[in-house]
Amino acid sequence: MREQYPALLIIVPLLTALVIPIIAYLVKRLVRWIAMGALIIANISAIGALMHVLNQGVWHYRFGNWMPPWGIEYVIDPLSAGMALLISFISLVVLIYSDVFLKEEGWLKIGMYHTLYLLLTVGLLGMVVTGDVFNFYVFLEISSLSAYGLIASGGSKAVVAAFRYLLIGTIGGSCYLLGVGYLYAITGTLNMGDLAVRVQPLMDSPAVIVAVSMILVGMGIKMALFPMHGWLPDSYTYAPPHAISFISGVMTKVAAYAMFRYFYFIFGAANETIAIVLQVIGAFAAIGIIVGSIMAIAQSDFRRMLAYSSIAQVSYIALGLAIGNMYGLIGAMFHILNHAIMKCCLFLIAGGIKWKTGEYKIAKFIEMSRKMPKTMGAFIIAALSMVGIPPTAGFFSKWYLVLGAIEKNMWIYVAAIVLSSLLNAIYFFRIIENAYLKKGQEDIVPASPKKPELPFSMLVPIIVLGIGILIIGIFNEPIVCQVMQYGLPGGGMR
Amino acid sequence: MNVLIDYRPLWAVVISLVAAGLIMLSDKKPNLREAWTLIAAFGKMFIVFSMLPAVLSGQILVTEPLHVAKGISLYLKADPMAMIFAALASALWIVTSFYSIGYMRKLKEEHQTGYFASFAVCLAATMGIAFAGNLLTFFVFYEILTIATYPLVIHERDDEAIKSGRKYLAYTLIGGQLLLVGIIWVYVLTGGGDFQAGGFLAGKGSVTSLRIIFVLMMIGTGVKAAIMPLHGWLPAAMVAPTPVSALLHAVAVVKAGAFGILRIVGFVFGPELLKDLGVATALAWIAGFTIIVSSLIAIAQDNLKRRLAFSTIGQLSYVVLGAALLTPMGILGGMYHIVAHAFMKITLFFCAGAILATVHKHNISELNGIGRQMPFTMGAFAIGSLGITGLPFIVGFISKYNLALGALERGQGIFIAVLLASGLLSASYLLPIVYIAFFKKSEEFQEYKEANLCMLVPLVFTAAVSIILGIFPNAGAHFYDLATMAVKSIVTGNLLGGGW
Amino acid sequence: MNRDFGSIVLDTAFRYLVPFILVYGVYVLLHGEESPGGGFQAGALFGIAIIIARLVQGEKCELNIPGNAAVVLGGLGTFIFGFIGLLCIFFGGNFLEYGVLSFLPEPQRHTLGILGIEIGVTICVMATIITIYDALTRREVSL
Amino acid sequence: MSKEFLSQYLLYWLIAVLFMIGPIGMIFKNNLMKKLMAMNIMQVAVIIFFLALGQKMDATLPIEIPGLTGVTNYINPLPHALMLTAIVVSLSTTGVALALLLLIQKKYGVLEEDEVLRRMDQ
Amino acid sequence: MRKAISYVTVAGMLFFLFAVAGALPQLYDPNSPAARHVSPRYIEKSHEEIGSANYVTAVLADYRGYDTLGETTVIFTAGVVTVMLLRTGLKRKKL
Repeated sequence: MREQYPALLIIVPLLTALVIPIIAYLVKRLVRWIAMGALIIANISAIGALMHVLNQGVWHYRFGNWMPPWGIEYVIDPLSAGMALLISFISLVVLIYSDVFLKEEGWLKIGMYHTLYLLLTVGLLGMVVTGDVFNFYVFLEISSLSAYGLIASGGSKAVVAAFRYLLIGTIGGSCYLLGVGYLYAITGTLNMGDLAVRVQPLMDSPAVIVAVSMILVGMGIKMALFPMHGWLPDSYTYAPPHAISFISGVMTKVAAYAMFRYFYFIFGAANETIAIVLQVIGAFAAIGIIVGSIMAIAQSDFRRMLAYSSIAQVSYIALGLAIGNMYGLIGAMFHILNHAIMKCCLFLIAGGIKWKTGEYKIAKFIEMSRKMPKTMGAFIIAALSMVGIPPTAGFFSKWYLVLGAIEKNMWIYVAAIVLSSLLNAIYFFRIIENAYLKKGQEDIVPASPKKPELPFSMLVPIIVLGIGILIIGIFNEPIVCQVMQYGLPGGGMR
Repeated sequence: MNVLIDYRPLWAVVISLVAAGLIMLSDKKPNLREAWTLIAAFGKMFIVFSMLPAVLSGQILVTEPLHVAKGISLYLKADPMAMIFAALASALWIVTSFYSIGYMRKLKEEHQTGYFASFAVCLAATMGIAFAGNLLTFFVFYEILTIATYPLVIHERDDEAIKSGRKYLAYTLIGGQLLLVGIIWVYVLTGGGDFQAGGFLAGKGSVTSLRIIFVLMMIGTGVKAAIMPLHGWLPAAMVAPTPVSALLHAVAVVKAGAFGILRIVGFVFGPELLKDLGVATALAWIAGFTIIVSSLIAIAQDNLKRRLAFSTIGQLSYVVLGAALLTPMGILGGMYHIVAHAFMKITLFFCAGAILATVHKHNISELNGIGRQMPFTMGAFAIGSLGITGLPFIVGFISKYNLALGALERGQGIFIAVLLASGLLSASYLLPIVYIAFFKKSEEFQEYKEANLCMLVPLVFTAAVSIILGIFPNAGAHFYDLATMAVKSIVTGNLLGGGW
Repeated sequence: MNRDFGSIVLDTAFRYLVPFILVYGVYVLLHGEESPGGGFQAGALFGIAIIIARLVQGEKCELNIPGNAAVVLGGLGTFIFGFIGLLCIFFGGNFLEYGVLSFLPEPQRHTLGILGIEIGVTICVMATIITIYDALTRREVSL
Repeated sequence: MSKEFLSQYLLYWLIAVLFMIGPIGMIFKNNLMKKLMAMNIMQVAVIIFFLALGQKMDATLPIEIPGLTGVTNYINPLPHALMLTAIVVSLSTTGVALALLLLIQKKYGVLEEDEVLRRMDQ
Repeated sequence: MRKAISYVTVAGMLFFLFAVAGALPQLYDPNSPAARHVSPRYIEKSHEEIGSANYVTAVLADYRGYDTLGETTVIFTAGVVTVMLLRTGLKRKKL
């Protein structure tokens, strides 16, 4: 089976998702464990694939054993394997967390939720490992549709948010597909590797410019790049907490990763057109960082604040792409990892606070540190990481980004990053002040071993991710030098 | 050559981090909690002082336990200059721990667990700053220190504390970001940031960019060192409990800034390059300005801790001035002044805290006749005050003398005038307190007695040390020798600090 | 199918139309390799046949797949597809590599494999069409 | 109008117009249902675009006719296969969107976007 | 203001798409890249490799069978979403 890791990575969660309805109909309790098992297998496959790739170089997996330009292939390099591992890991963590929210529901709800959840995971996994531009679209739609469903299950406000997301998201998908169409029209191929070769002599063609801008719009909408971010705040605010933790954690990042793939592996950043487009992305990202941070300060709802902060943080990734030298790209890729874990952790905490106290308003977080000391401890780590205080992970992505920006003399980007960390500090320390310093009226019963602050299944994911932030920060060098670097363009991958 | 691979610098950092964890775990048991603090404090001092003979014999202990970023390792290096700061901080931590325990128990403060844990993290960060062997390591610990100090500043949890906490964070975080930009710029220019005696930036970039880097770094470290336009957070941070102020002012935070300035001047740019760039003169003028103005402001303060705070601002600028003079004697004076000021100022703050904890008075005008009831406390205060004014045979004199020599070496006699004026001014804001305490009559404090032993012993001890160091500058930890070695290494550009 | 449907028109339409639709669906499914057609089209036809039955006879019609079963069936249909792919892995090939399915006669392996997945697609599409129809036409949407 | 004009521009222009209906509808229409329809038209435009790419002069359907060989005799089957998928995606999106619309209609009673948003904030 | 930006953007994109049409291959061109690069193999080889006379089916179910799996999953996803939204209800207990 070892040779089949890339297929198993996708197929096992997919097939599990397909049989979950019937399992839910028969034995409701089993669903959660089966989904967990599938995700564990996906994790193992991702680790196996990563090891294999690190030892033996890029791995091409051909579906149906057809040669690439004709059939579909998966291309697994250290970056995509790492992304797959990240997605399946966060998926597993959030699945463990979601138990409490679903316990009381009927079989239909539990079955459908887990099915959609696994399908979302499958879609995102498929997007990162695929080597075919159309196959990418298919998985994009799988992930989008399941995300619409998951978001909409959060209540009647969430339905409106999900509908707007659906409209905008489908426009993004159509733009992407039109871009693929233009590329197909002038090159006649859909395979990414083949496309990269065949598109190079045509880079001056206006059709390529259309394709580039269409793909930019498509991926920009999916990753909520600054002027195309309108769908994000509402969706993140009203979606159910267990679903949004996963969606916020990885979904925008996968689109950012895809953008990286397109601009650096297919079109090639050395080209003049692409360089200009990257500058445009950089400008949008710099504005997005500032606007997102300022909007986050203005919010009184914790989730909405996190949503706007997501816009700012995703722009960091785009900024890294726009910087485009080795350090910039390392920063972008490292920030994908960091932000996935930080934001997931923060949304899990938001869900935990909601579960415990029923509040999302920041003003009501008074004395939270005594009600939920462990959760707030994790919150502090995540918040410091968002601000970029060493030795948390967030600092090091900032470090690489600024290193790259200074190396290329892009001082505006440096200013944007620095300013943004200060703005982040404002809105995160406001919560810390509320939770730790302000005194409330009523007496609070502090958590004790007998009556824990949160159920075990919620607390463990939060703490695991919180510690993960520290570990990634302290041991970022192996991740960067032994995994990411080989995946960068010209990174010396065998 | 005499570079040794040795893990002791790392252990010195780690021990108090471990202690912080243990303190958090023993939340409910105060005795156990404070036992951890003391064990860690003594352990840390033991580790640091065990490195002293090796360093004094001209060896440098280095360790690179892991890589913190691509191509950059966590580089800890015990060279003479690091040893000055590390020995100082570890020695004073013990004193401060005893004092904090006494103070906290006396006032029955809340949140003591968080207090002691933050304290331990602060000390770990201070060790890290002291032993940092490259810019990134320095910055990592510098920011940890910033964050770990925040819970101490806001310890009281009231509105004023929150306000000062905000102010503190605003200043230090902005400073930290600018420092970060400067540091990254250095990495981009040189591809490495390992501290090197005599500097490593010469010829590595255009004059303009080097000047901007210098300004960025000086702002970044100057915020902590409270150079004049950047000093606003320090008086505000006076809302913290007195042991914290003592720590902030005498041991860790501001000294980390001053130490950073010395590191950057001596080991990143190097005096020769700075002379060419011509930016150090501006820094010297700012330092001189700070010395005079802060003293003038201090005279107007009635709150004892605020007055001491402005005094700190002035005294710290001595260090900055020493660095900015760029002459061997100047740097030596600045370096030694870190030690000197630490012992004198911690004495003064301990006294202020003892007064606060015993008679609950904040203001100087309310202290009439207190010296009769608390003779040891006020005696120690008098010694500290006289030291600050620069009286011979107290430790402050040695550094001032060296600074003056440095100014002469540089041919800028004006700074001698500044030093003299500052001495007079500090006499005029500190000695009246002593006068009020001993010679004004008041019946107010009849029923009060001397502060409790936990507080009294530390402050008498530090006062005694101030005198001992004033007479034998090399007593104990060989601070003067270490400083001389460090300066020698900077001047000769010899990484190993000369063959002493 | 021997119940009255209410009116002669509906009765006739149902009785004569639905069998033809079903047969045509089977034809489209089986003949997909040689002429236009395939799983999707067949699935759509089957689904329409059942929807017509629903329209004519209401919820309790005889040719019916209830909503809950339809969801399960949709999953199983896709599962057949995926399982055939997985079978190829068990037989030592890559995913969906029909050539390795050694229990099938050699020349028709690909054809039969395609037929297998088309059946899966058919079931899935049929079930999903019914599911969506069923969900959309439910009266008691709970909010 | 020359033949060249027709083959080179006209269809592409029509596709462009159809495609831009999506964003236009999204921006200028207030009714959610109309937005959905605009979105559908946009997807159809992409489908037509792909199918247009697959056409060849003087070629027949991509189903083998015994005796007729040669690449130029059959139109390109790949876009057709792709567009089957795209059609299904479009269908699924529409299905989900309709379900959401149904819920919105049930909950808020209207499908005008500003009205829905107004009632949402209440 | 917002409307004006939208008008300009839409008009700009439309103009852009119009202008670029000339760069695309001619319609019905048997020598266009799309017709010459990948697809000839499907037409030439699918009979012997797969045994299917319908090239579209061959591409759909065999050469690119994995896409079809994805597409089936998409439609299944849509079914699940509708069921989840309309059948299980949105009423959630106060957590």
